[in-house]
Amino acid sequence: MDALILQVLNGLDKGSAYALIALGLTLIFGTLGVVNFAHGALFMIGAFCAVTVQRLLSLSFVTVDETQKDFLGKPLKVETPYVEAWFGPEVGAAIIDWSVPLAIIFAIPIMLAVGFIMERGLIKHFYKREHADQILVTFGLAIVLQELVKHYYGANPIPTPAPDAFKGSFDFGALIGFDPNTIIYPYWRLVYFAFSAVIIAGVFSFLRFTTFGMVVRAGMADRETVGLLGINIDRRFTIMFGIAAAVAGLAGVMYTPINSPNYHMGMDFLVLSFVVVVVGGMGSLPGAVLAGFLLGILESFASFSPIKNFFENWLFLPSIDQIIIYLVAIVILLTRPRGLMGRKGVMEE
Amino acid sequence: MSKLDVTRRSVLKTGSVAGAGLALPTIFTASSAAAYTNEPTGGTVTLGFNVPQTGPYADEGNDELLAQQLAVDHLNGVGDGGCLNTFTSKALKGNGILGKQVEFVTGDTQTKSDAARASAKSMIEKDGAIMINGGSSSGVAIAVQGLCQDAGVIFMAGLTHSNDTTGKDKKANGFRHFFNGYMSGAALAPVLEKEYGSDRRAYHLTADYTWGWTQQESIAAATEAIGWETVNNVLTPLASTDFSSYITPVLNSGADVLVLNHYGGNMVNSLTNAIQFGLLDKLVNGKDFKIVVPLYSELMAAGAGENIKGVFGSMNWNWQLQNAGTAAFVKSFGEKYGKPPSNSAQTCYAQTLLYADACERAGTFNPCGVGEALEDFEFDGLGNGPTWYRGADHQCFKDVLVVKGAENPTNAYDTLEIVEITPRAQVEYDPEHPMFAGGNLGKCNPGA
Amino acid sequence: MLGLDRKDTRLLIFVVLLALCAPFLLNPFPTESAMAQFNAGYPDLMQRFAIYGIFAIGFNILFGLTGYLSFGHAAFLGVGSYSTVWMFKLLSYNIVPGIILSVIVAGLFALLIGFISLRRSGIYFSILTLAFAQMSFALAYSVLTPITNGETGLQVYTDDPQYLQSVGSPNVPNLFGIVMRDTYTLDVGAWSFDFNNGYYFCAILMLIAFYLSIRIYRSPFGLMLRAVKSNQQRMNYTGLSTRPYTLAAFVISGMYAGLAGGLLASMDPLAGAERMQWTASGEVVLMTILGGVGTLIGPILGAGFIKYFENIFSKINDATLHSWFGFLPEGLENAVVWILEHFVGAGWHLTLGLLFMLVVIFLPGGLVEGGQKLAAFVTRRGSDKKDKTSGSTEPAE
Amino acid sequence: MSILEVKNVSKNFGGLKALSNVNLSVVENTVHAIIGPNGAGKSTLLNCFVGKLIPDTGSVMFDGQSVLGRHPFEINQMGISRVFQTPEIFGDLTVIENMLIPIFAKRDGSFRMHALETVANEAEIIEQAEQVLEEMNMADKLHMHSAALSRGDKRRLEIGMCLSQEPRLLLLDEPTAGMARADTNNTIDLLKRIKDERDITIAIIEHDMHVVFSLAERITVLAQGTPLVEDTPENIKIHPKVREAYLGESV
Repeated sequence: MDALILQVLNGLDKGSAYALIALGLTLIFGTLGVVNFAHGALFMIGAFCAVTVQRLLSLSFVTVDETQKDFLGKPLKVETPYVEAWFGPEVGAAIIDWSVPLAIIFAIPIMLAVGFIMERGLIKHFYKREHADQILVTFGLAIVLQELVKHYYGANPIPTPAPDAFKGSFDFGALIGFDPNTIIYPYWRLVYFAFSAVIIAGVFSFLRFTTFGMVVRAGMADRETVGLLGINIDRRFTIMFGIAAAVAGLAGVMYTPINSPNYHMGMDFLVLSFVVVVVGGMGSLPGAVLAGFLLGILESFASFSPIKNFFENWLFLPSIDQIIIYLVAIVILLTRPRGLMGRKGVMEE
Repeated sequence: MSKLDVTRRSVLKTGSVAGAGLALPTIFTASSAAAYTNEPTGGTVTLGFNVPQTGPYADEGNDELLAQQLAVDHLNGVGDGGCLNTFTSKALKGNGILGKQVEFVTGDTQTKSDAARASAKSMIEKDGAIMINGGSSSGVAIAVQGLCQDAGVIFMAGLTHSNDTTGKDKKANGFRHFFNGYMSGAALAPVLEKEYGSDRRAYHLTADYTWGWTQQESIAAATEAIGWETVNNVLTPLASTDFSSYITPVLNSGADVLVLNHYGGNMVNSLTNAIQFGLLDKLVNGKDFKIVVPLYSELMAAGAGENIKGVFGSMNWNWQLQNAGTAAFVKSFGEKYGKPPSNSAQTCYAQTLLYADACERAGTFNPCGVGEALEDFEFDGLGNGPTWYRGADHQCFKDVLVVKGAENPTNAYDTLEIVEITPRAQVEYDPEHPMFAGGNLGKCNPGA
Repeated sequence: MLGLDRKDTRLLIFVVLLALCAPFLLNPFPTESAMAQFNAGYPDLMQRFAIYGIFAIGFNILFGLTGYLSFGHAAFLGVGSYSTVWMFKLLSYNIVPGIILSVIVAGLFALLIGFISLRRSGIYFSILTLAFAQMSFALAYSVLTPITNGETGLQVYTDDPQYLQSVGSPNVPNLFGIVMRDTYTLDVGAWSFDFNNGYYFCAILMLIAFYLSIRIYRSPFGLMLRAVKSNQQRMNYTGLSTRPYTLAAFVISGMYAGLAGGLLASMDPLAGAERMQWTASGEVVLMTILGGVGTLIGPILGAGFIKYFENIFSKINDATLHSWFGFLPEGLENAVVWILEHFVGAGWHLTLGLLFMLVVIFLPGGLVEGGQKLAAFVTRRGSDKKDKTSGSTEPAE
Repeated sequence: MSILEVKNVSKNFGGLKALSNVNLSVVENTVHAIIGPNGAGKSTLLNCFVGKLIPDTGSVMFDGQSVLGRHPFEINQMGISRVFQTPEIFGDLTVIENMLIPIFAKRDGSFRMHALETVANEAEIIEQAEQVLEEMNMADKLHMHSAALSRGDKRRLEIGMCLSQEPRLLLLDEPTAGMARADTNNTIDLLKRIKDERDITIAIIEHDMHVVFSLAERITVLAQGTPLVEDTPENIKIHPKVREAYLGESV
């Protein structure tokens, strides 16, 4: 039982990442009708915002320490971060330690700007073009973005740890009445889950309770009519694109302590996110979130060895964890033609 | 940019020399008069460096490339000569190979067998490369080794750790300087016994493909030999990025050691996840929980950051080794590129020199002659201590390093510290050992 | 000729000439010149041009005509390769059984996947095909290793049975004794041209594949496929059943992919699982869009374009760049090299990404449209008085 | 004799009764109009004829055979062609290509793998297509992209495509909806000519009374999913129930 609860928690975590990316994809698709293959790259750029903040905060000046030698036997160059020099070693170290949360502040304007520039500079010219063209141009953009990141940050993963305060794990089992030490869960993963929930709730309430959101939702349903009402729907859609970029970016920032970011992490998520979006139903925001969590949890369960062994020994399906997401996607799409919550007539041609 | 001037000059010079000779790539040509594939007829000889330049191992590949360029400089008598000064074989004079200026071409393996074979073929067919060197995965190494066997050129594998490379997939034209899964197990087991005792229960997470399986098999065998019990072995998909759902069952399995048979990004993520779940803070069966990463690389250590503190693993070579060859190589590399070389860089550097040396000693570029010169060749001075290229399977035998993540690294480069240098005798095995059986070197193929 | 009208015959002859003269056309620079780096006329790459041309032509029969965007076609390429290598292992190095089997197996595989996936359309179809292909890849890489040899890739070992391999016949892939990898090199002055058996075998099959695709485009069947893309509702109410048409197109394009896979293995007897990965499926989509969806020659151009960049640009390193710009003053040379090295060698992906964007932004119809614009520009410059009726709508060209 | 026989057809959508107990009989070689206010169930009924919907109860017989449970393409092959409210044509194809498709469908059935034949060699079929287009006054637009046609031309093309199959029953769903008066009159003339020149039965759903009374020989009035009355146009015009329920002041 405790093991199952752990897998649910794991699944919720995986699901949060899927859901956040899928949410952004669906926003862009639903509002603009654009299939955005560069969305994974936005997630990746978010993660590298965290890396950049970490680097900026640890910008150092160099002093030569004659007493120590470097690997070539020359006097060691000691790097001291400016923040440590300015605020004293302890405060300075604490600031660097908090670079990932601090990166959120930094990432929001950056991601909004990236979103605006992308939409105004490129995507808007592709509203009326075929989906195939949209795929090609956004895929090209994704490659360009990721190669630029690779050029400046290398291909190797870059460790971006969580602040010390969130390191380690806590006894979740004891909290809900299990024996101590049965359900241990890392703090940062709980933070990630909570953060995702807040973002998702934020996006939904923004769309539901603000006039802006109402106009956008109306525009998603019927763009022309809204345009006829004299509302500048284009500008709102630009802002929506920025928001979708920011959601993906924030998901990336917060993900960095879970797995060290690398330049191709966006592509790793992209395909799965598309599966999530489609399983959820094209154009359905709740569908995207639901499918994200559903697939995350199913994937976790499939990776759980007793279940894995069961599939191998009784259903002759070894390595079910390799294919579970795709298998589920196939089953859902065959039983529910438009995914879990898809609308009719969207992207069926 | 000064580092490049040398190469450029050599290229320019050779361009004018070769103009007259027309060193044409006539590989696979039935009607060719050449005695072997890509026989150099002009004043130059071309080596092919096939490394990942795109994809997750691009940094690893870049490091290999830098080392190979350095080796070419040293062969051509440019720079400080590096290991030419410490190498026990004195055949190389710093005047190229067999008097021919050394040139090189590069290709991108993308860490995919198909792409690696395509770029190797292009170097052989188009650029007239006489040997192929480098690479960063066993799948690629085996694929390219097979190609070179067919094409009739020498292949020096880069980073490849699978037993199969010199086991069931060994080829007469292929040589491996790197160590393998069996040797990792043989080197690690005694150290693990000394550090953690002989009463341990190990839980394996294994990348679900050939390399992962052979390493797991090797490590499990070696640790069981010292009395450890293998509690479970769970295969993880190559594409996994989040290993949490594989890590959490470890907590309640009764195991007190986690063995991560992962490489590259897989290992960085699985180790990071294991630390997040506080595995190292646990006390199981009255013992501190431990994690072992059988195969380490500097880039993996850098990617995992402080998570590797105190985690044991093995390596082929490390720049912190204290011997003359290492000192000479680290000095050359460090002064040219401003950082210490990685163990895959050292492998590719040493292989380039070894190849050149074998040509000199054989007096020909003919792969059969070169192969003969390399077989059962014993030497020292390239950084690994006394080394033996076994003729029976073309596997290289030398000391293996057991390392662990440094507790207090002082800079970005000493994240790993050497725990023990396992002597060569301890990691040797019979060529017909069951983990390596089934292959056949075949006969050397000179191509034409 | 051959049941084609004048215009199609001209196109076919053009492609035949391109294919036959490829060793000359692709090696325009003298072997020792600095520009030789851009020569693409070596056997391996020429073979790839032809093989990926077949793959893309077949993909275009599905995507260009019916509009169904499959994201899993690499799976058929993969099973084609595996079938062929298995034939090498079991029978002999003669490529004929392998290639026939690769087409059949890929066709059957496509029939199965198509039968299920074609129950849905649009992006739902795309994701279904993607899911099947990714499952195939994941399984081939790990669980199915006994059949696929996993990570390492399936290859022929000396202890394989090879029941039909006779003593005298070559121990490498051959066509009744004609060895695929044999090359005749013609040296003309400073130039050298490679004539490779394997390339010409691939080229002939590519030409047949191309000819068949023209016939399909011009056939009532092709008309029906275009009708599927245009309006399925009208199709149904006109007494036509769309499913068999789309399934037939899917299977045909799967067989093309299988043929391409079989040829890949015949030129180089190793089949790796990466061939089935989604990136490989994406690649053929990109080739088709880049060349021009629904055009006859577009996919061949797109395939050539992408393979050229992959194989030529990735091999240019900074030493090569320095050798090109060595004539410039030192500082300027370094600056030029510094800029260019972003785009070549390890940076070839960047160039490819930028080109995708540029092509789709400025040439919405792909390279074919680029060619048409260029041709129109040239003819307009040449003779202004020519009548304008030639620009009338010619579908699928 | 009747070619289309509808008996006791009912259809519910959720709780909504779209059709209840519809009985209807279309006599061969007549023009039969089905009229009724919005939501009366006209389109639902039509969809039951062509296989798009399956009624909950009742039967629909075409020429003595049930159409229920058959796919639209099978029903078309039985001899029923349908013209849609908004013209459904192959917009990506040229006019002549549009016209070829139904003729191929008529000759070759619902599927044929004629991948290695050539359209250009099918002289007979092309001639037939050109003839129909001639009849539709569209001979000058053979090679136009059909998406670029005017709405009236699209409608004529669609009707032509249906006629080219020589159907026994032609279903028209508001064929003049959204048309200007002149176009409407052209369409009426066209349909009249078709009716006079061919052995064909036409069932038409229409709002426009002008169209209905110009063409129909029999009229069924549908209200709230049930046939109110069925009679000749003359009688319908003066039928009190109809005037009350539907026609109101419009006549």
